[in-house]
Amino acid sequence: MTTLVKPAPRRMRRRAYSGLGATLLLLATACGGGDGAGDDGDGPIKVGSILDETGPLNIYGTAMADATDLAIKDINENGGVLGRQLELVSYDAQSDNAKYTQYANQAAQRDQVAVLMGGITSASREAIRPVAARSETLYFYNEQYEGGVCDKNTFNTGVVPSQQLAALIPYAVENFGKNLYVIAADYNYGQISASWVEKYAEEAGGSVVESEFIPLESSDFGSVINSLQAAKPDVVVSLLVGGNHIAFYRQFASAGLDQSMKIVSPTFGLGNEQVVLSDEAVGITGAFPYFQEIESEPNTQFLDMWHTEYGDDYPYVTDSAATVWNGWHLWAEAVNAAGSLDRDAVIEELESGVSFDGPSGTVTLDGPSHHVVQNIAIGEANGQKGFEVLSTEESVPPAFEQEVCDLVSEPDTNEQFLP
Amino acid sequence: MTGAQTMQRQSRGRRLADRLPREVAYFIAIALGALVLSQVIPDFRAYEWSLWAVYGILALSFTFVWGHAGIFSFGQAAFFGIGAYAYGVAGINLSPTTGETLSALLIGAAVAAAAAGLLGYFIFYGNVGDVYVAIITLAVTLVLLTFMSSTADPKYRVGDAPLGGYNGMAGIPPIMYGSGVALDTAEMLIFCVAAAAGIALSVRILLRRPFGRILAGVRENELRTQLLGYDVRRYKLLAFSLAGAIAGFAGGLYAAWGMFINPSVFSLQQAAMVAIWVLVGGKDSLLGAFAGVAIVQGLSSALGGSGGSWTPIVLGVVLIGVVLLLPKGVVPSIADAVSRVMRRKKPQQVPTTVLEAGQEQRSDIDLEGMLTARTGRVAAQSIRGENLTKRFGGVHALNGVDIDVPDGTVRALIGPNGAGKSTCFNLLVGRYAPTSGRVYLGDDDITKLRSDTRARRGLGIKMQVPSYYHDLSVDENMWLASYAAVPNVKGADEQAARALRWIGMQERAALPASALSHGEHQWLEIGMVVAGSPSVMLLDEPTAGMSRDETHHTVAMINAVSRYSTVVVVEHDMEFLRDLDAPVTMFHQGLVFASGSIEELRQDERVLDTYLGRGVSADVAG
Amino acid sequence: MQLDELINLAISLLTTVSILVIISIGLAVIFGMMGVINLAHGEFLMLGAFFTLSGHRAGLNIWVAMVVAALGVGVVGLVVERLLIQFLYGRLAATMLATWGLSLILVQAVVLIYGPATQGIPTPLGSTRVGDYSVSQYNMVLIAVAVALLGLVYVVFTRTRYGTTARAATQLPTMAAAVGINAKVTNMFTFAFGAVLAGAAGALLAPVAGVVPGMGQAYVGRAFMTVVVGGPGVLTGTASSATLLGTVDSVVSNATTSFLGVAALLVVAIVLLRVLPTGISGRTGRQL
Amino acid sequence: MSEFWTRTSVGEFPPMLQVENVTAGYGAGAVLTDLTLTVNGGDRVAILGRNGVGKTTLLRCMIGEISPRTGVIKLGDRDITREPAHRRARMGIAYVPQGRDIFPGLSVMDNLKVAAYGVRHKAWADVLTDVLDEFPILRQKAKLAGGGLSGGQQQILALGRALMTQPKVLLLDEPSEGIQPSIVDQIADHVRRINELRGITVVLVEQNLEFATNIAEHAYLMDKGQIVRELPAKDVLTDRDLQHEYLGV
Repeated sequence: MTTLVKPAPRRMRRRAYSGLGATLLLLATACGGGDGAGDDGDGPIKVGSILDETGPLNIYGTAMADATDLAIKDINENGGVLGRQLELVSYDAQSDNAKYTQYANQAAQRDQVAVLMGGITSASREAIRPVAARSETLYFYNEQYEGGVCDKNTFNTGVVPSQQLAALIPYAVENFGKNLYVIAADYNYGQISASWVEKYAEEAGGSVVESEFIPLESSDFGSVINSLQAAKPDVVVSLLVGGNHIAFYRQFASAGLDQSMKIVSPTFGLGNEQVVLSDEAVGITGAFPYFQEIESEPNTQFLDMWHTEYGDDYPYVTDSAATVWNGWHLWAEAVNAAGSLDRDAVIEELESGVSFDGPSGTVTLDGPSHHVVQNIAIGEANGQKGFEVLSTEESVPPAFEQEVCDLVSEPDTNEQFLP
Repeated sequence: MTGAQTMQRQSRGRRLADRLPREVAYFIAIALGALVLSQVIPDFRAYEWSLWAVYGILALSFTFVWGHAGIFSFGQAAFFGIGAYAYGVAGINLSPTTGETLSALLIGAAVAAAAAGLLGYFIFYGNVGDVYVAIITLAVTLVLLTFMSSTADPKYRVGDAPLGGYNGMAGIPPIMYGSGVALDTAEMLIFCVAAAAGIALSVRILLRRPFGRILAGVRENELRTQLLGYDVRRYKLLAFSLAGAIAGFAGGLYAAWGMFINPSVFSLQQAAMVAIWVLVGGKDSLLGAFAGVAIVQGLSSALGGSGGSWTPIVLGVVLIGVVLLLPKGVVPSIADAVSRVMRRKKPQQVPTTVLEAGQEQRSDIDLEGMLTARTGRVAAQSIRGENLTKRFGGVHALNGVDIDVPDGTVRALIGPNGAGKSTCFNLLVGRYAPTSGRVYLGDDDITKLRSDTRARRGLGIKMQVPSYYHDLSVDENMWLASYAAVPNVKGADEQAARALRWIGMQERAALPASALSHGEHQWLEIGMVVAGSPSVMLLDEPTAGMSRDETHHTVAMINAVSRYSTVVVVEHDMEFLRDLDAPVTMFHQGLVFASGSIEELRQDERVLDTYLGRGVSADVAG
Repeated sequence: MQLDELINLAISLLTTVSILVIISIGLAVIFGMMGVINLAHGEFLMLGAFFTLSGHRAGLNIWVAMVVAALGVGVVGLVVERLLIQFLYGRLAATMLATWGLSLILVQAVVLIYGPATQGIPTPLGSTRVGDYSVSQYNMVLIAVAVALLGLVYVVFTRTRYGTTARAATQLPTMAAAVGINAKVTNMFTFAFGAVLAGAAGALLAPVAGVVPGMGQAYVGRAFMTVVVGGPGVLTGTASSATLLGTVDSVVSNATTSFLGVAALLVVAIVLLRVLPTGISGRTGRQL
Repeated sequence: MSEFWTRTSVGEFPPMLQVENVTAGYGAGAVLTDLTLTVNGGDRVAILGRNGVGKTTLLRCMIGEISPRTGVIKLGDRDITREPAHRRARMGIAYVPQGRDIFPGLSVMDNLKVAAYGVRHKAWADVLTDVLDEFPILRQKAKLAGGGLSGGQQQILALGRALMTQPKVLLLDEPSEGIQPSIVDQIADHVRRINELRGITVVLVEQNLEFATNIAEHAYLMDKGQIVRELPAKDVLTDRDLQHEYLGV
């Protein structure tokens, strides 16, 4: 970068030049550090993570970032990958989607990370994907989402509706009643999930009486409460997202509706809603691969490690955190099995069905769809900042993704399939 | 080819040589620089700097609309976003068949310009106040955020392009020239830098053109510009739309750069970010826009990798620090400091005796040429007010005044404070609408015309409160007045030069008008009215603050002008009125109280009574 | 339509209007009295919610915690005015940018202190049955408080020494100085009073909304819309525009969906601004 | 110099308001150039001159609305050149501006009270009673908005408001402008009474000579930003040349 540092002109005749000089100097300084490290040799392997650690989305992002740090630490303590240590380069996208493009580029091109993980909302995933694809950097999206992404370069370890809602909705129809009322965040996740709810409700013999979409920034649910009282459904399916939407549960309880209808939700808990609401949340039912309360050896170890690292008063370890954990370990296993960091080799290994025994049970990559086969548990908020796990179904496949997406035979597919 | 034609050709060639190469040379230099740069820096840098160039264009649009047109628009981010979405929609739909996206880029700019034009129409033709311009543009930006975020349902699509709601629009094609092959990272940097340079240099040229100079006038003094005969609303709307087009172009480039766009471009953060860049870089300089982007983005990306949670705090502190401590912007402040060190400022020598300088040359000035420049002939018109009444709330400022000044005559208005003289002027010139009554210029009823239209019909005014362009040069003040009458650069230059000589200020042409003395301001304004080639001149207290000698000269100037134009003058100075020796109309309590020559009025005890106070005549007689 | 349904709808409508009044009255005071556009308004509101949370956790009675929180935000406002705003009067763009910088700092400071997660306070009071419907009693409190806040603003600006001097200083600053009014002091109190009102809004919303550092953003858009549509009249503007926008939002939301409700609100706001460029109270020229 | 002037300028009445070598103006131009003026305690003086000679600018300098570029302004022995406007009001300078500047949105009562609030008088209730006794009309109109009064009533209110600050000096800018003749007389009476009963120094800027001489005992003539003559007020009325020369008639 030294080419840019010109000797300052001896005489600056115009003010503009001095401004320009200052700018150039600054640019030159900015270029100083951190040129691409390359992935050869025995040094540490750079890996990248982009999450929202600040801004409104950090209600999800903080736990995911904690899980990322812990996963890297765990992998390194167990000998690293290919005998080399991992070096994490992490970026905070500040809940600003525009930053994802920028940081994905920095991570892929400047830091030349071996794998890039991150993104919380679907919007951030969509921002990362083209950048990762262009720079041929393998990408993992580790968060529950609306499903259907089919892209050779992307692996989705989060739970999808064909696992989560496929379990939750029939459970609700069977146990709580046939009339469902859907309240969804008004963006892609909510819209797409709402149509899944409709599908699974019909298959289970129930029906959706009404679907209502709430802007993400809205926290006034007055009209929703009214509509609910008029419609009198048996079950309210909440596909609400983010800090503002927590107001719904509170206004619901405050209007006394928790006496007459049940809430089921595939998102409740990801942002620690049950911790915040406590009493007002009792009985809200969700379905996730992971609840902190799951009793298994890997989970006990996982929680031990977590609490040693972050303290015993950590509010609750969310499903998102476990998903991030799984993502890193799946990748590490695949690299070790492939014996190389080469992207195509790693993809091939991942597609061969890598499997990992994580805190939520065994997680196996489904090669053609780039999604995971995993357990699904149903849990009910217990009013003590946690859930009671009611039942668990093992090895649930991502049925829809398997149906529409086959990247082994059609590697050039790159789209998001919708129901 | 005749000799004259050859000369014309040559002189045009020379003018071209004077003007073009500088910008063209800059452009070529910058583009070459980008070319070299793109070969030596790693791809991620090229990729990042492409974005800076794009953001720089966006910042530039704000510099233009705020720093040069004086409109504080929070909406540049909105037009940026609109351009980006339009590029996305057009690119997705068109590029499969055309194999290029340059047309989509232009469509992006055009759609953004149209959006800006529509919004600008509501704002500027609805006479929305300055504070509200900022809030409305901000509110519209936030409205678009909500709106675009709510298009998640797959049914919201334009052709093949789903809008995508909160997640945004994916699959946007990158820049392609026509072969269907996308630019690589290095080429993209060259393209973005060249586009930025092209736009910045074009704006630079535009600002030197009459449009840009008039914009400076609008920014400095809207009322004066209006009264010179420029339709201020139109210029503001044009500037606003142009800024929208520039922002929209940047938006299209942004979408092409990231191949992705989502509604966060409409967020408060993005809207404020634009202002921050410009604030840091300095709002007057075009280069500042790019410097601001480089500094802020450089800082932000340096912090973003490692600083983590402190980033917003650092940004906030920087922002507040700049606003409080370096209100001119970081780069201009540094540049100032540098230039202070580099060269000591010599106080400029100001010639002190304008009067004499003017006197010598005034005799051979083509006053007739100056005052016939607008229409090409002597065109003095009559001005007539019929039963003019004006109420402000409960106050009757004017109570049915009839005034008729025949063409080519001079009329003086006198009367105690609050008698309605200035209100009368304001009604004649169209600053206020009369409560009742009509105004005629020549034979035309102009009661309903806006003040700039009246000015274009030849009505010139010097108001009581000095109204000129403080921060523009004396020369530029005069030029703006001249161009309103002679709308071509050459003619206006000549007209301005004549007017400057006439008021004896050619020596001070380059000074900022604010550096003139009180009396000189009066002459400058009188000169500006004359340069506007009026058929009727209204002069409100033209000699306030002048010495005796200066007053005498002013009378001589007015008398000279009155051969070609009708003149109405409000003045209190008796000596002035005696010198002027024109018919006098006296106002009192919103009515015409008396008319006649100054000597007649001075003999009229009733006039003295009202002027000095009731009952004075008895004392005087006694 | 059944009577109980009607009553329920009416309460819902009044609640929406009341929330608009509550979130925008502080902004309206600062804008109407000082011409300052406070982009950190949302963050003042957020601080009010967090202070209430702290007070509640410290064992204060919830209502006491709310009052203390509002006053606490007032103190913050006072400090902000002294350190920042007082240097920027009359510089519209500068105040907007500086308050925006402030909002960045406040959000992140709260993240660092309280952590990023959504927190909450249980909604006090229970619900009342109206025929087939049950209505949250807290909504009734919100309606009452909105009216009370309007009343408070009226009393403060007409019956108190500060309020009278503040209005005088707004109407004719030079003349106010000539009768001995120190505009710096009244401005300081006006800003602090606006901050108290913003803090009160946050405190009141804390039990019904999620308390998160970014919560200000959710309200500030609608607050601005209300103030713009209302115009410079602090009371008449806020009350009329909140009623209009709230009614449109509530009626359309209840008849269709929340999205259309928001859309209708925006359309009405823009159409209204075309007709009345200085807002509803702009024509009457009233200050309160 | 007249007898009257020598009598009042010596000894028993010390200078109340002094303006020494003041140059001031707006922007780059100077409206007042090296102006000097002394007003003694208890005086009633008028400053006369054509439009635009700087009379109002002089008053604005005195109240602190604009600060002089050079020169000193003193109240009593105290240098107040750098004091902000509101502090000067609290020190005893009251101002009735041209156009009166009644706070339009405040009630008549609040217009009065606000002046007392401004100068922090604790016992303002007594002053209020006193002012309302002086101007009974204000008591009748107490609840009306200040902007709703007629011109003459507003002038009375402006006087009352000025008295609420319990001033030492009262500055009046064109109090007769736009007011009916009968009220003009009343106002002149009020101003004289204020001066005589309360000992408040009165400085009057006026174009209406008859009104000015009705109030003031002494006159200063202003031209081109300077005081050019001082003379007993009654002399102004009889001197036609002087009127033509300096007053523009």
